[in-house]
Amino acid sequence: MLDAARTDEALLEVNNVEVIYNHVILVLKGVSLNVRKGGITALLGGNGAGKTTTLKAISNLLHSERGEVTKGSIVYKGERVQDLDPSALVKRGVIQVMEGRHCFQHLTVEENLMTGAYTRRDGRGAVDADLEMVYTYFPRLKERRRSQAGYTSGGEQQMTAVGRALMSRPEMILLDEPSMGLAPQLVEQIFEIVKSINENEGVSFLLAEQNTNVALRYAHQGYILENGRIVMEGTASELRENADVKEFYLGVSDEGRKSFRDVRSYRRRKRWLA
Amino acid sequence: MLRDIFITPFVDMVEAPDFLMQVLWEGLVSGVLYALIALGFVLIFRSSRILNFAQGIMVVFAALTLVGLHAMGLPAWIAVAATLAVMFVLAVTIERVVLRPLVGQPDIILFMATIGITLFLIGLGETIFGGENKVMITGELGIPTGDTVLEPFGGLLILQHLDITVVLVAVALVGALLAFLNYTRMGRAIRALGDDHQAALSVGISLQTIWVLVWFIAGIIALVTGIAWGARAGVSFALEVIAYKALPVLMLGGLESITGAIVGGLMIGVLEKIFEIYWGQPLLGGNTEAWFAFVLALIVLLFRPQGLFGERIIERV
Amino acid sequence: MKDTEGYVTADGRQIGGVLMELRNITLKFGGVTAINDISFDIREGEIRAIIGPNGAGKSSMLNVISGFYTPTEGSVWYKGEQRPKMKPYEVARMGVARTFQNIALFEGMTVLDNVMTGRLTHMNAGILSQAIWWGSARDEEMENREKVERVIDFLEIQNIRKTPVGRLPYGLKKRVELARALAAEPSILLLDEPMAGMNVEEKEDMSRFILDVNDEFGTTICLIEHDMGVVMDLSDRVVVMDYGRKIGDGSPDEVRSNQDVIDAYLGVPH
Amino acid sequence: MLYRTAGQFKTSYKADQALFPVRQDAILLGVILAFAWVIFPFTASEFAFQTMLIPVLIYALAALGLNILTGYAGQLSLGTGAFMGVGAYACYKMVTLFPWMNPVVAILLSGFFSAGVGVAFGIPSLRIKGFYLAIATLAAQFFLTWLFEKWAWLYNYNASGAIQVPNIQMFGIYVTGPQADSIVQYFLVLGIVTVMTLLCINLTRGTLGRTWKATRDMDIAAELIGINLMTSKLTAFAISSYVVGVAGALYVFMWKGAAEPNVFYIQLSFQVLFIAIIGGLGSILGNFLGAILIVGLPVVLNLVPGALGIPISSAMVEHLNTMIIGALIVFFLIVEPHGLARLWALIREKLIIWPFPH
Amino acid sequence: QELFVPNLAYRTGPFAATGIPIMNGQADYFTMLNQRDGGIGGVPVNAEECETGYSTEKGVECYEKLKGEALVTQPWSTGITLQVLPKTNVDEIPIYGPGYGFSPMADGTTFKWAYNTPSGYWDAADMIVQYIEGQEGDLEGKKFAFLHLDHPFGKEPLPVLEQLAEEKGFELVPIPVGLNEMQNQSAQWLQIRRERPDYVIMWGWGAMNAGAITEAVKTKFPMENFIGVWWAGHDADLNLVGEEGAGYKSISWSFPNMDAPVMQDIKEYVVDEGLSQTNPEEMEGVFYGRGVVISAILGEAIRVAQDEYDTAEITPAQLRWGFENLDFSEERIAELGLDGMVPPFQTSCENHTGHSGGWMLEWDGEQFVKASDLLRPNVESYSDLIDSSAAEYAESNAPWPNNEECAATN
Ligand SMILES: Nc1ncnc2c1ncn2[C@@H]1O[C@H](COP(=O)(O)OP(=O)(O)OP(=O)(O)O)[C@@H](O)[C@H]1O
Ligand SMILES: Nc1ncnc2c1ncn2[C@@H]1O[C@H](COP(=O)(O)OP(=O)(O)OP(=O)(O)O)[C@@H](O)[C@H]1O
Ligand SMILES: [Mg+2]
Ligand SMILES: [Mg+2]
Repeated sequence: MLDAARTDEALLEVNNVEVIYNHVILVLKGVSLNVRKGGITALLGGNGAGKTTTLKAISNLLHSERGEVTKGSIVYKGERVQDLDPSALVKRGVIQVMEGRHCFQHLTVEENLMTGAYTRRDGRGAVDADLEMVYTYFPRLKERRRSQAGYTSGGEQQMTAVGRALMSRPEMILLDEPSMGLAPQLVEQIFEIVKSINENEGVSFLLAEQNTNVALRYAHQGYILENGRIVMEGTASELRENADVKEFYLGVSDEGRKSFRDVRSYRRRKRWLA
Repeated sequence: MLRDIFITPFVDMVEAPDFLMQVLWEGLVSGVLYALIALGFVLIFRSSRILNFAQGIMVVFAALTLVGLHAMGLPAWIAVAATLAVMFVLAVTIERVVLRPLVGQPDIILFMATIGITLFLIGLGETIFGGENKVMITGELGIPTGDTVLEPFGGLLILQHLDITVVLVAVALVGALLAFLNYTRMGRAIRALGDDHQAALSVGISLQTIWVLVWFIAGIIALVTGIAWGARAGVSFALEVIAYKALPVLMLGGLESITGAIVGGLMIGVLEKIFEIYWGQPLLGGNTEAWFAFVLALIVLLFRPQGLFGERIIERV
Repeated sequence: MKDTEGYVTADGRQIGGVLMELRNITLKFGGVTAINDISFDIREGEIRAIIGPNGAGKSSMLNVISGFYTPTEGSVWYKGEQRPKMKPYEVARMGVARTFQNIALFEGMTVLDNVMTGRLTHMNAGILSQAIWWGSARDEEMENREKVERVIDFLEIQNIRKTPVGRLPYGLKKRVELARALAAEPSILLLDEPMAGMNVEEKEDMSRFILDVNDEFGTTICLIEHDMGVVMDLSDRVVVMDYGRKIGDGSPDEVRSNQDVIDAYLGVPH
Repeated sequence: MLYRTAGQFKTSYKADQALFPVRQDAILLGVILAFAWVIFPFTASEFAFQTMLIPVLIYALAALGLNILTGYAGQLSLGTGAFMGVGAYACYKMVTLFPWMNPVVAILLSGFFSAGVGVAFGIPSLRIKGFYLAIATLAAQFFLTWLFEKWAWLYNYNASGAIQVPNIQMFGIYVTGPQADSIVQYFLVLGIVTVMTLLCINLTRGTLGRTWKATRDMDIAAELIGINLMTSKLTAFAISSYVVGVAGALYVFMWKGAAEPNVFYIQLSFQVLFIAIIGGLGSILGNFLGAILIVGLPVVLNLVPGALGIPISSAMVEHLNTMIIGALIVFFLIVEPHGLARLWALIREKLIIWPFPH
Repeated sequence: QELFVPNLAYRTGPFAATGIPIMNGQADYFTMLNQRDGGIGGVPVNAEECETGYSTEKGVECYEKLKGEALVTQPWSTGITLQVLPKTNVDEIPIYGPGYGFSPMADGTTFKWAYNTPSGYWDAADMIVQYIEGQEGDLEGKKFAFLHLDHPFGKEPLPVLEQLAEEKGFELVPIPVGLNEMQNQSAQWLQIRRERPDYVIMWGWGAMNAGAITEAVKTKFPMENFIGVWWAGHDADLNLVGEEGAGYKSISWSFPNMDAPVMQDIKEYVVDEGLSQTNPEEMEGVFYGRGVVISAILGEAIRVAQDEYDTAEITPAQLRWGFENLDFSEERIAELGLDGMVPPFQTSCENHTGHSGGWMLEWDGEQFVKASDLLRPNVESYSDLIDSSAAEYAESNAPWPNNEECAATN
């Protein structure tokens, strides 16, 4: 029934994009991926693989970090978007939830959420409704609504960041490590939320995740990124079955999940690096 | 000695209450004038954490443009409008040429950039307008001159109409700004921007628009300030040093706070006058205004590191 | 089990006596009560975990231990005696090292320098000797550099030695942070969500490091973590917090089967 | 392949922590030193000495001092001018009170006075942070310059109200005052600056340096890993002010020869801040690059129209100069916010990987 | 071949307002000479400007740049003067600081190379007090406020004023104005209002004058009792207040006389030829006229030197002699076409100032007019002061070469 929700037309196409920081550090070495309309696409990969960079390249947040897209193209709904400024992109319905809980420290949790609705023009009522929606998703936030975001806990800030993105009623959300620092059941919850939003409002997702386990359970498509290159792609189910993915990302090998106590310090090299 | 410090000054105050009132009034007026400059700083700081050192020269620049345009034969009020246009162009240029490429850089770098702008504007201004002292077109703008003389306690109290006007205008300005920041969507966006550029961008707040806006508003404030100061002592580049006077006001009031700017301005204006008149001149050889404001601000900050109305500095790990 | 001679863990490690004890800690921020009358102890050489939902007060607890927050009530006992009110740097010099939930590295410095800062508590050459780069300062520099290099090898970050940390991806930053903490050769090591934002592969590495630290240097470890797999596998004893209260304390198995804990935190029993 | 670092292996940590791990850097420095010590002095004209060589060195030293405080320890200071003043006046009082005192010794001692004052005004930094801290240094700036005006004892009550550098000999050669030769003064300045720079390099790369940088990058974390912020910040203030003070003494004794209080006004502070920032905060080399740009460039610009025979009034030249400098500051900040030093580092990185683009 | 007399001008910076008219006057005079009689003694004058913006560093830069060819140094700011002064003995280029600089420079025996003709600040102080005495008769028990820039320039006349206060028994209240407070002097004028002085004597400069005059008007201080030094007599400053400023006075050793032949010539040969940066209004002002006088004195010094050494192309050393042997007699002034623009004076080996004296000018609402006959300072009363401070200077700059030949003559 999932497939009913989504079509095969690509909403976002990234064609062999290359990103360089500070004019010298080459980070993305030609990444290509596309996000299907109404689909949930997972971008997996180890630390430093370039997930965050990829997302920032899409939402044009790179140049304030002195990084730039030197090659390739990014096409959203058939329109080349890599020269737009971020706000223009948000107006077109693409919004990013940044890694590491970027909240507005001095604004209260609620004000933070309201900034999410900055670009919306559909009246106070609608916005308040969505505010309520966010609070029902994250009751914890409702409790802390009046306190400055800077003084809330790591997880609370993470929730605020996600909630803020939902407030902009986007067509597509770029989620960077949504599960980071969240308690287990909250992780499930977040992904449930993603799922329901995706199904009910047809919002497409591109999410960079470390928690491969959950990610692959909820995603439709998956890409695996390793030091700046896409090394594997396919439907979630395909990936789940792949031996390497099992071993390196799901942590289950043929003899089932092993305890963290007896991890071998030696391990065989990944095939795709060979 | 101790007597001179702790008793004589107060005796003097009581003996000549009219004079004391005059001192307070003068202090109040200069306070307002300081506050005016500080306002320009606050707005920009709020939206971008930039301590805009160029505010001082913007004041001079605005005033000179106004006078210059009028000298070219434009009627006073048209000239004002034209000046505003110029300030707008300035705002756009600064945003485009200086701020945009520097998004997300450390505060000090942006601070530095504004000093660069200051130098540039000084050079430009002197090229265009020359260094001569100009007369502000007070009359043409219909700003009341002359004065009212009161005789409280059989003494003498002179109130310049000009000063009264300045005070009123300033009050209005502050009111408007407060409303703008606290009751508009823009207001919230401005504060958000100040906290985290990246995040602000990511929720679709457009730096460009907001920065142009605040710099333009700062330009308007600069023009008002320029007229007020110019009417007192003529318009020349020497006016640029008043920027320094704004710094202690800002720090005292809190860099982000409109209220702080006005309160800080008044406090400094009044206290430094009182100190200069009753302690500085008799005991310290005068001209204590050169440092009093800074020392005062410093003392206050020791007790409130974020200034009287500034935002608390959040320390979490 | 408040005896002083400790206990033996499932896999047969001998755990020593009480190293640090928190007695009836309460921490209030204006209205918010972050920690509400919590007591527990940490024993020589054990791996102690603190878990709990978001906003439960875990990080705050670590901050209390490392002296960043002073508890509104309650006392911290270290090596058998009550700890007077201390500045954080004094606590650190007593051998308490930590990592942070939101990475707190010195962005402007290279990995090497960052790790070296971990050793500052052990370095005390005079300014003069530093200025002329001779005598004590220089020898000191060399000794500590060697110690640091050992840590660097140990955590397998040799190749990024000279990179400014600002450029590192999240996961590596976490590792560097751990290196900095280890370099201090602490007697107790506090880890705030060391594995957040890592994939299984990296979590496995990290677990290995933690375990090795624990049994090579015998360092006592107190960690906060949301990944139950990790927590249950690594830790000897677990404290569970919720809304600032302690709702469970004991061996992983005890905790796993504790109903309150299941309701408040674990959700589906693992 | 100029900057091929590959193949230069470090076998010991000593070697790795040598001043210049990379051979080419050492060579480059050698060349620069050769120029500074041999080529310039014997080719430079009086004009060059007085308007370029000497001031550039002195300003660079002042910037170096400021950089320790602002660039390394992260404490913004706008009081440099006043602290230079303290150094200068201290030196003046010493040589006039004790005429037998060796001028160089006097100059080096005068640093301690500014260090003292610096620490005094640094104490607020334990509570006040960021731009707010600037106020403390501003208070110092304005209070001290006011004092220079008011406290006649400082300038020995002389009619001019300014300090006049007396002619002082060292080993039978005049080293200060109108009788001294520029070349003598140049070598003295160069010597002092070289030594000071060396010491500062050592300090900033050693334990103290790390303490400062940690404080700068994240003071809370620094404190939590065992750094005593008070000592860290105050040592920074002390050492920085010492260097700045010495620079101030040189400024008047080895260059200006006379000074009224207003030369130490805030404009001087900004001048030095420019240099430090344009050169690059947290870098030693930067101060010199910055000084060359901020002090040297205007002089050159002034010569250009004359040299090209462009008929343009000197006033106009001055205006254009101000504009150009302003524009340049902005320009360089945009090109590389971390200053010329970082720019050089980038070029170097490119050279190393040259001819490959990445 | 030309006579190179550069000028360290300041048409920019905070003091530009006062600088520009003077510089124009100076430049135009020499242009006029070049146009009218092809320079001096047949050699054209090159009065190139080197902009300092009143900053010492730029000043020294200019000095170093020009000292190769320059016949004279016109430093303009006290700061530059003080820095260049000691160097002159080595470089042997005369310093010409008309009506400013360092009063003890009057002592030619000590300051062999420095000239502040035609009058110094101490003369000014003395003349102002004389004038007031003329108005008031006895000064016993009177109170004078001394409003001055808080800066060496402002403090310059203090020694003389204090001495006079001693002698004549008036009370002197010094009131400093900080360089950053020039715009906003309400504190100072409040103090004046409190002190209720009979007169306010102002040593103001640049923006300070405008500030002071406007405040004076605001606080209703009787303008006719408000007297400034010659640098505080700039028409533009008074134009700010216009009518309300009527009565304000300023001592001056120069007077703008549009009818003087020299002004006519300048108009004819320079302004009408479009060779000048000035404008008619400015030309009638005090400062422009003063610029002309300054150049005229310099030109005269050159001419005197040329005659003495009968060579057209003189050296700095020869120009020095010229400065030392100026004789601005009534006739000579007339010959130069400076009628009524400068008082007669003479310099000599030991007298480098000339102590020309001056007129008290008064602002009548539109312009400055002469409000007194020629006042002459009685130099004797403070000649000791000159000698002692000169000696002190020499001593603190030891080894300092004194001008022996003049030491011989007296
Ligand atoms: N501002 C920067 N300057 C230089 N290099 C950078 C910068 N930001 C990231 N990098 C480099 O880019 C590479 C990819 O970083 P990125 O953050 O995209 O990885 P990631 O997949 O998001 O890792 P993680 O899962 O840990 O967040 C890293 O190797 C990092 O060193
Ligand atoms: N300095 C502070 N001021 C005000 N409230 C605070 C402060 N520090 C923590 N809190 C509050 O105390 C509660 C506990 O915060 P803490 O960071 O300890 O939670 P946590 O257990 O670490 O949660 P997470 O797992 O999300 O990090 C939170 O609700 C937080 O808002
Ligand atoms: Mg990432
Ligand atoms: Mg936490």
